[in-house]
Amino acid sequence: MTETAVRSDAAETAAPPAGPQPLTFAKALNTALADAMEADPSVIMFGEDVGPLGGVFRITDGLTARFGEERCFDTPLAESGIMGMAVGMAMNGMRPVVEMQFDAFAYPAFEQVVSHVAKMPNRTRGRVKLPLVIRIPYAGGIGGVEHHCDSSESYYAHTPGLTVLAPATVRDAYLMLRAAIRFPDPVVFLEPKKLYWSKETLDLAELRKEADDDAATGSAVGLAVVARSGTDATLIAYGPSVPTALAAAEAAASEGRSLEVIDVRSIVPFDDETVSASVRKTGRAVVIAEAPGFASVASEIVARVQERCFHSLAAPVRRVTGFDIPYPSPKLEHYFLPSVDRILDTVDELQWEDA
Amino acid sequence: MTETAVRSDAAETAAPPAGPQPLTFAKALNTALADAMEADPSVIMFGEDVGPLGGVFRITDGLTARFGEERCFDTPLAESGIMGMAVGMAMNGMRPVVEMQFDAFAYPAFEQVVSHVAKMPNRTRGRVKLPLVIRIPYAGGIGGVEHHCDSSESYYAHTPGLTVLAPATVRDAYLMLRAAIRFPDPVVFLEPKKLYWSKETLDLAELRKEADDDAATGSAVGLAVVARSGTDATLIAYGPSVPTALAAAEAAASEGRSLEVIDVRSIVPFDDETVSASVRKTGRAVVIAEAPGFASVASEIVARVQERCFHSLAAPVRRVTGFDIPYPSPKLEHYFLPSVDRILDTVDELQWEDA
Amino acid sequence: MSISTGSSAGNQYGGSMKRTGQDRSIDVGPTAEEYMLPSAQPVQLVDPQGEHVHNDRYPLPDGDELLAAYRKLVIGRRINEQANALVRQGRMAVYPSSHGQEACQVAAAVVLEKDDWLFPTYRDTVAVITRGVDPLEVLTLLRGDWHSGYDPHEHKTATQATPLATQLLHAVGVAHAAKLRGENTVVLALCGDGATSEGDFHEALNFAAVFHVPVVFLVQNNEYAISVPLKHQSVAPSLAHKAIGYGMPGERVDGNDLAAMLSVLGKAVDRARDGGGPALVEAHTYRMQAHTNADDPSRYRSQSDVEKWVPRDPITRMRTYLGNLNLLNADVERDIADAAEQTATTLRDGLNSDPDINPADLFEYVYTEKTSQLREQAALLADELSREGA
Amino acid sequence: MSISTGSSAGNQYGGSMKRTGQDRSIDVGPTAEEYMLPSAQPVQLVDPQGEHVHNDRYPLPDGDELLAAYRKLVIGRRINEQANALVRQGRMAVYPSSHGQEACQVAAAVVLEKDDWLFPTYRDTVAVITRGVDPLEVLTLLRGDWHSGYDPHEHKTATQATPLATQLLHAVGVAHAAKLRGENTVVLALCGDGATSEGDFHEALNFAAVFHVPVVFLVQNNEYAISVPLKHQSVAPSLAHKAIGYGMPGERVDGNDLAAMLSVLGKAVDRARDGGGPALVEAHTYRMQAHTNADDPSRYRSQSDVEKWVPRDPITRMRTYLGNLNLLNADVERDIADAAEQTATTLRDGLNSDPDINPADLFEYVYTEKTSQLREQAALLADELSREGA
Ligand SMILES: Cc1ncc(C[n+]2csc(CCOP(=O)(O)OP(=O)(O)O)c2C)c(N)n1
Ligand SMILES: Cc1ncc(C[n+]2csc(CCOP(=O)(O)OP(=O)(O)O)c2C)c(N)n1
Ligand SMILES: [Mg+2]
Ligand SMILES: [Mg+2]
Repeated sequence: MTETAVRSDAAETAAPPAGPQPLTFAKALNTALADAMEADPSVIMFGEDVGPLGGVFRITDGLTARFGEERCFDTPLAESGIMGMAVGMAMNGMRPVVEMQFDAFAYPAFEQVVSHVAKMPNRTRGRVKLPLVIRIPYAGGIGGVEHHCDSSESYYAHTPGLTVLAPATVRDAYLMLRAAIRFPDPVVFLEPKKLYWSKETLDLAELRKEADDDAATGSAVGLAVVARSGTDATLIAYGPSVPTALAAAEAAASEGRSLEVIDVRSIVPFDDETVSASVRKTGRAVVIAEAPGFASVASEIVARVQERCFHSLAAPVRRVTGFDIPYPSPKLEHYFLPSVDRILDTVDELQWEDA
Repeated sequence: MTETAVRSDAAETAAPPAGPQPLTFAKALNTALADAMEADPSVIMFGEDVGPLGGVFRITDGLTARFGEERCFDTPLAESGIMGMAVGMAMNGMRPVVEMQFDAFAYPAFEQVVSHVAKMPNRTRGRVKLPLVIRIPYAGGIGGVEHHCDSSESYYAHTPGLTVLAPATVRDAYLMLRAAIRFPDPVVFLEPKKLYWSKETLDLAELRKEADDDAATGSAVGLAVVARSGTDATLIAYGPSVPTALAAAEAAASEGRSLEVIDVRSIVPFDDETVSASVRKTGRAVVIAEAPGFASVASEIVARVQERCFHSLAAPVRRVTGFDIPYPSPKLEHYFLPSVDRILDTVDELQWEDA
Repeated sequence: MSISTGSSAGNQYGGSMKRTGQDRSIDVGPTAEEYMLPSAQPVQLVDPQGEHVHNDRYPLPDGDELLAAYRKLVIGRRINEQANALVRQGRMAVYPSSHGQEACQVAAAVVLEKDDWLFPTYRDTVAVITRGVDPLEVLTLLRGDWHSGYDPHEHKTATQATPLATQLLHAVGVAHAAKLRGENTVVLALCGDGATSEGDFHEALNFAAVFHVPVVFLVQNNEYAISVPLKHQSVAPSLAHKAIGYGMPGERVDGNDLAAMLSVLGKAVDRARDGGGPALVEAHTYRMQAHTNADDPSRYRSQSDVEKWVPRDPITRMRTYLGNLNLLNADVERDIADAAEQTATTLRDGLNSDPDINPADLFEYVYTEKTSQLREQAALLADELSREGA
Repeated sequence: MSISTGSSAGNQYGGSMKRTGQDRSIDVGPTAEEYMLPSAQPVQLVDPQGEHVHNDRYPLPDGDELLAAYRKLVIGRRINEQANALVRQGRMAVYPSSHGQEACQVAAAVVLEKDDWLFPTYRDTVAVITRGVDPLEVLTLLRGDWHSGYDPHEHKTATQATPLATQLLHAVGVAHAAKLRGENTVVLALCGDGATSEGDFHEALNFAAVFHVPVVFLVQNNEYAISVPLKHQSVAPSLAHKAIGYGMPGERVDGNDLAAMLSVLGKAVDRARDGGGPALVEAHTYRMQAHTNADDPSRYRSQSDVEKWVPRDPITRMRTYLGNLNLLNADVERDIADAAEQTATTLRDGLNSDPDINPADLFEYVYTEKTSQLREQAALLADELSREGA
């Protein structure tokens, strides 16, 4: 029913000092938006409460003040309207970035997303491109009430024509959003709400340079990364589950087990190469995701890995996902979310007697 | 943009003669609706063009004439409206059956389906039950134009709280629709359009008796069946892909390979027992579905099978699915759909050198 | 319409219009426009100074009725205050306050019969409690124990809706089902000004009109949807003007005037019950506090704007009016204050003890019978918890 | 509104209303109601007998303009006939005919400038061809070669929309983008009476009004949505009455009167171009044929109902009117007939040769660059086909 976790530190708009400095995930996104709008006048931002308020998570903070209300503005409260208008604007020379206020509030726009955003370029044999970005604060772990914590990536990942990205680090929040806005096709950009206030120490000037380099090479979309190297088994995660996977790997290390962690980053397109290379090396894999497991992105990763790495596998590929139940109320969510313990339990079941 | 394949034989409304007789899939559904409405006055049917026209596929043919326009009626053209009204009617003592005219035209109702139909019983700790059925003519193979051929089952199967059924035989069309209407929870009932005109010779009186028996035992939801027995590999399919799988098994038999075919029937809940028993026996499996494969029900089945049958598998579980592209225009759809040849090719790749 | 080149509808015609043409030469009965368009100004029966304002069409409720409702108004305000305090104390996760909108809240609850249905939103906690639902069950949602705590059937009160405007369609369905059975249930469906922009608002009003079902739609226009002011939501002469597009009557009311709210809503409910079909009522009110505790209104409106609404407070004017009628005296006021304090105590005490939370419940209500998948998952969690416990 | 107990809005006030109050005592300019509500009767400039009907606000287009449009009308009818024939001959999968609605189709195409945008539906093939798009490219969709065959940017004509009402929002977006860049593009967005019930219709009109963008919404009310008659779609006094709920003017027009369509749409387009904002125009017309060839209208309407509309045919009255003006003679008529026949020949010839279909195209346009997944899948299909070919 409402924003749930607003901190004011994301609201700073002053030019950041030079050199490495602590940056939140939220501020990285905010900076990426500002930089993209600065770089390209066709980039515009709209949605619910993204204007003077700066969005309920303050990701658009200061944009209206800086770029004017023609380039960052509030719409009437209607998500299909927002999405449909974005399609038209993208058809006519703009690069709209829209914010869906929360994951479950993107559902009213589902027809526009599935029947138009995903299909228009193909429908017109590429004559109509839709360079637009759908930003969705998504997933749980913030004590949000019902409808504020859905992990909705599987709906989008299953829809051909969409590119689906989920950053897990502050660095990627900046670089991937820049890449998404530059991308010629529509991108569903999933922002793990619970990471909004996570911090990294980064040099913005260098990040910007990197973004410019990527603009030349176009390498940011479609690549997974090895977030931690290991030898005994591979944890495959994305978005909000990456820190959990890393924590599990850390815990496992102290018990003498070396886990590799893959941060998928780009759900569609999917980086089979990086994932398969890791699993072929370790022979064991656990896929971690918050969404209910049934017919999900996690299912897909399990399926792909066993299709491609079957003869390297010492054990079935396992999943640690949300249960197949509606996202629970705040006091129960910790039972639902993939936890370090549940991951380690699952790793323990990977038939180590064979090893 | 419109109905595409209406045949008048589904429009017959006269009482059928006794004894075994040819029955189309469409007529079986029509009869199931009429029988359910006859049996229970709280069953009502509504949607677009389901009244005097009898639906663009004539599945509701004759119902308004027989039961009055209070029990089978047209609504204004608004799918979210239809779904939301169904929720309210189910809250208040009715058992609504709604028709979404085509798969892609159910998307405007997505928010109602995901945020309410699926969640209301859980939200209220079971105090509000939603005994409603969402009938969706779905999938392709009928030369339909864009938006008339989507295989949308994965969106629903991924949503906890929904029960998702897909009959593949005329017999099941009748029995499963009766079961769905009796079911205490919301059911997404997927009707493969290309099977509407398939025929079986059946004795309606016996079918009705069977439906009554099932009403007592409640066994129709959640069970897969072995549609054809075999020993060398298992083809796992549902809905429109079952006949294709059976044809492939038939062709394989003539080449000396014995394929078992599982008709999944109930996507959610999923019958792990039947599927796993078959794969453990044959040691090889191919999952067949029309929907784009990525993050789909087919991915889920692959994932479950390898999780549960890993040590029985002689080869990776493979998939034959639609490509990860929007459903093609009529003249190109045959390249997209799982075909007997593509299935046999895939079976050939199941590392038979081991056997 | 007269499409005149160059003029700007949006700016030229804001929200304050005079009603067209009552003085026709031949009397042919009201036109659709006269019947369905709202009155030129929001209906007001008691002004901010506590004076009665005469209205031809809407009678003033009698003193006893107003006194009873006033009591609920004061209790409602106290509920808002207590809930805010509980949030500050960390006993509750979030509270969308209806401070300033209590006249709408109370009217929405009291115009309904026991067997009628109410469809509230997240902001309508006071209406739900006023309707008689156990306050602690209501707060289950807001303290995060479960998605909803009361039995909707028991008090014919739907869960408090979060996805905007979706509940309006459920309301239509409930009314439609009742109508098909020949019951004379009326359904009152609430939403905010922002929610009127959603497609579901449109579909709900149209379905209600086409099926001619007894639903009264009450829009609490509190001028904001989180940070977005009404003028960015709609440039219609008023939200009540939307009614004619569905073929139903629309009316606008001073939403801070309890008497007007009771009279207009009451008439719409009576009319619906008598087979007159749906109606749209727009209550002009104001969200005096933040959207929720997580909001920062200083970013989008000034405190001085808010203060303009203080003199229009629904409680003050009713107290003056009832006082002038000699229906309020110190005893009565004390009695009302006690009742309000009593409710506040119930809330405080209730929220001070944590209810038992059973993780096994997670799997219990998703389906009537657990699927084999859920049985496995429930077992996994139970196993984890037993190992933790061990 | 006067909420009067027991009366039934739905039944009592159908579609024919008189306009309220023009005779005010003090002239304060038009009220919002006067400005935004449609006229009491659909605007008609040439009646079914071919006689000019005077209208204070809408001038009759001059003879040459009407003659040029009439030519397109006749060609449009011929396109409908030829397309129906091609479906019967199996050369085309499906055709939703606009027979009887050609005045709307032609007007929609000719009121726009080259740089304006048209947003058509599946039924608006004639409008798209009249706008200048290559007929064979248009028919790509209907014969099933690809989802759309023309370049939307080349003729500023969007693909023919199937998901009802969704395109109205795209139209708003195109207009908004143009407005932000200071271009004076007008967008004409088409939909049917049935589509007005969809949530996207509501959201599109509201967005257009709030952002004050130059979009003219044209509803072709042909009284049916497949089998569903208008009265089950809406009980509003008219569909044009919906406009006031968004704060824009609404107007209704005789949709079979080419002159009225040109005048009313033309004025709405001019007004939008001059910064006047959006408008809603409802054209009263009739779907003379089946929804598509797959439909069976005998199930829901009688042939005698259809025949009532024959005398209102848009071509007949325009021929009479132009004949009376001496603008039509045998030579001119023959010339027009030849042009129509020419278009029909283009369609026939074009559809008699099957275009090359390349299965590799399936993967070509999903993304600007194929994903690794699509590269694999394209290779699989190519391999299959090469083995088949071998
Ligand atoms: C479909 C949907 N979109 C967005 C939201 C997020 N949201 C919650 S309340 C709110 C503003 C609602 O404004 P209004 O309808 O005026 O009601 P008020 O809060 O003023 O009572 C928004 C945007 C939501 N709950 N549902
Ligand atoms: C969202 C959606 N729902 C359903 C359909 C199926 N359908 C195609 S045309 C049609 C009727 C449309 O009627 P109307 O808007 O009056 O246009 P007309 O066909 O009369 O031109 C329907 C229900 C669709 N195309 N899109
Ligand atoms: Mg509000
Ligand atoms: Mg129509």
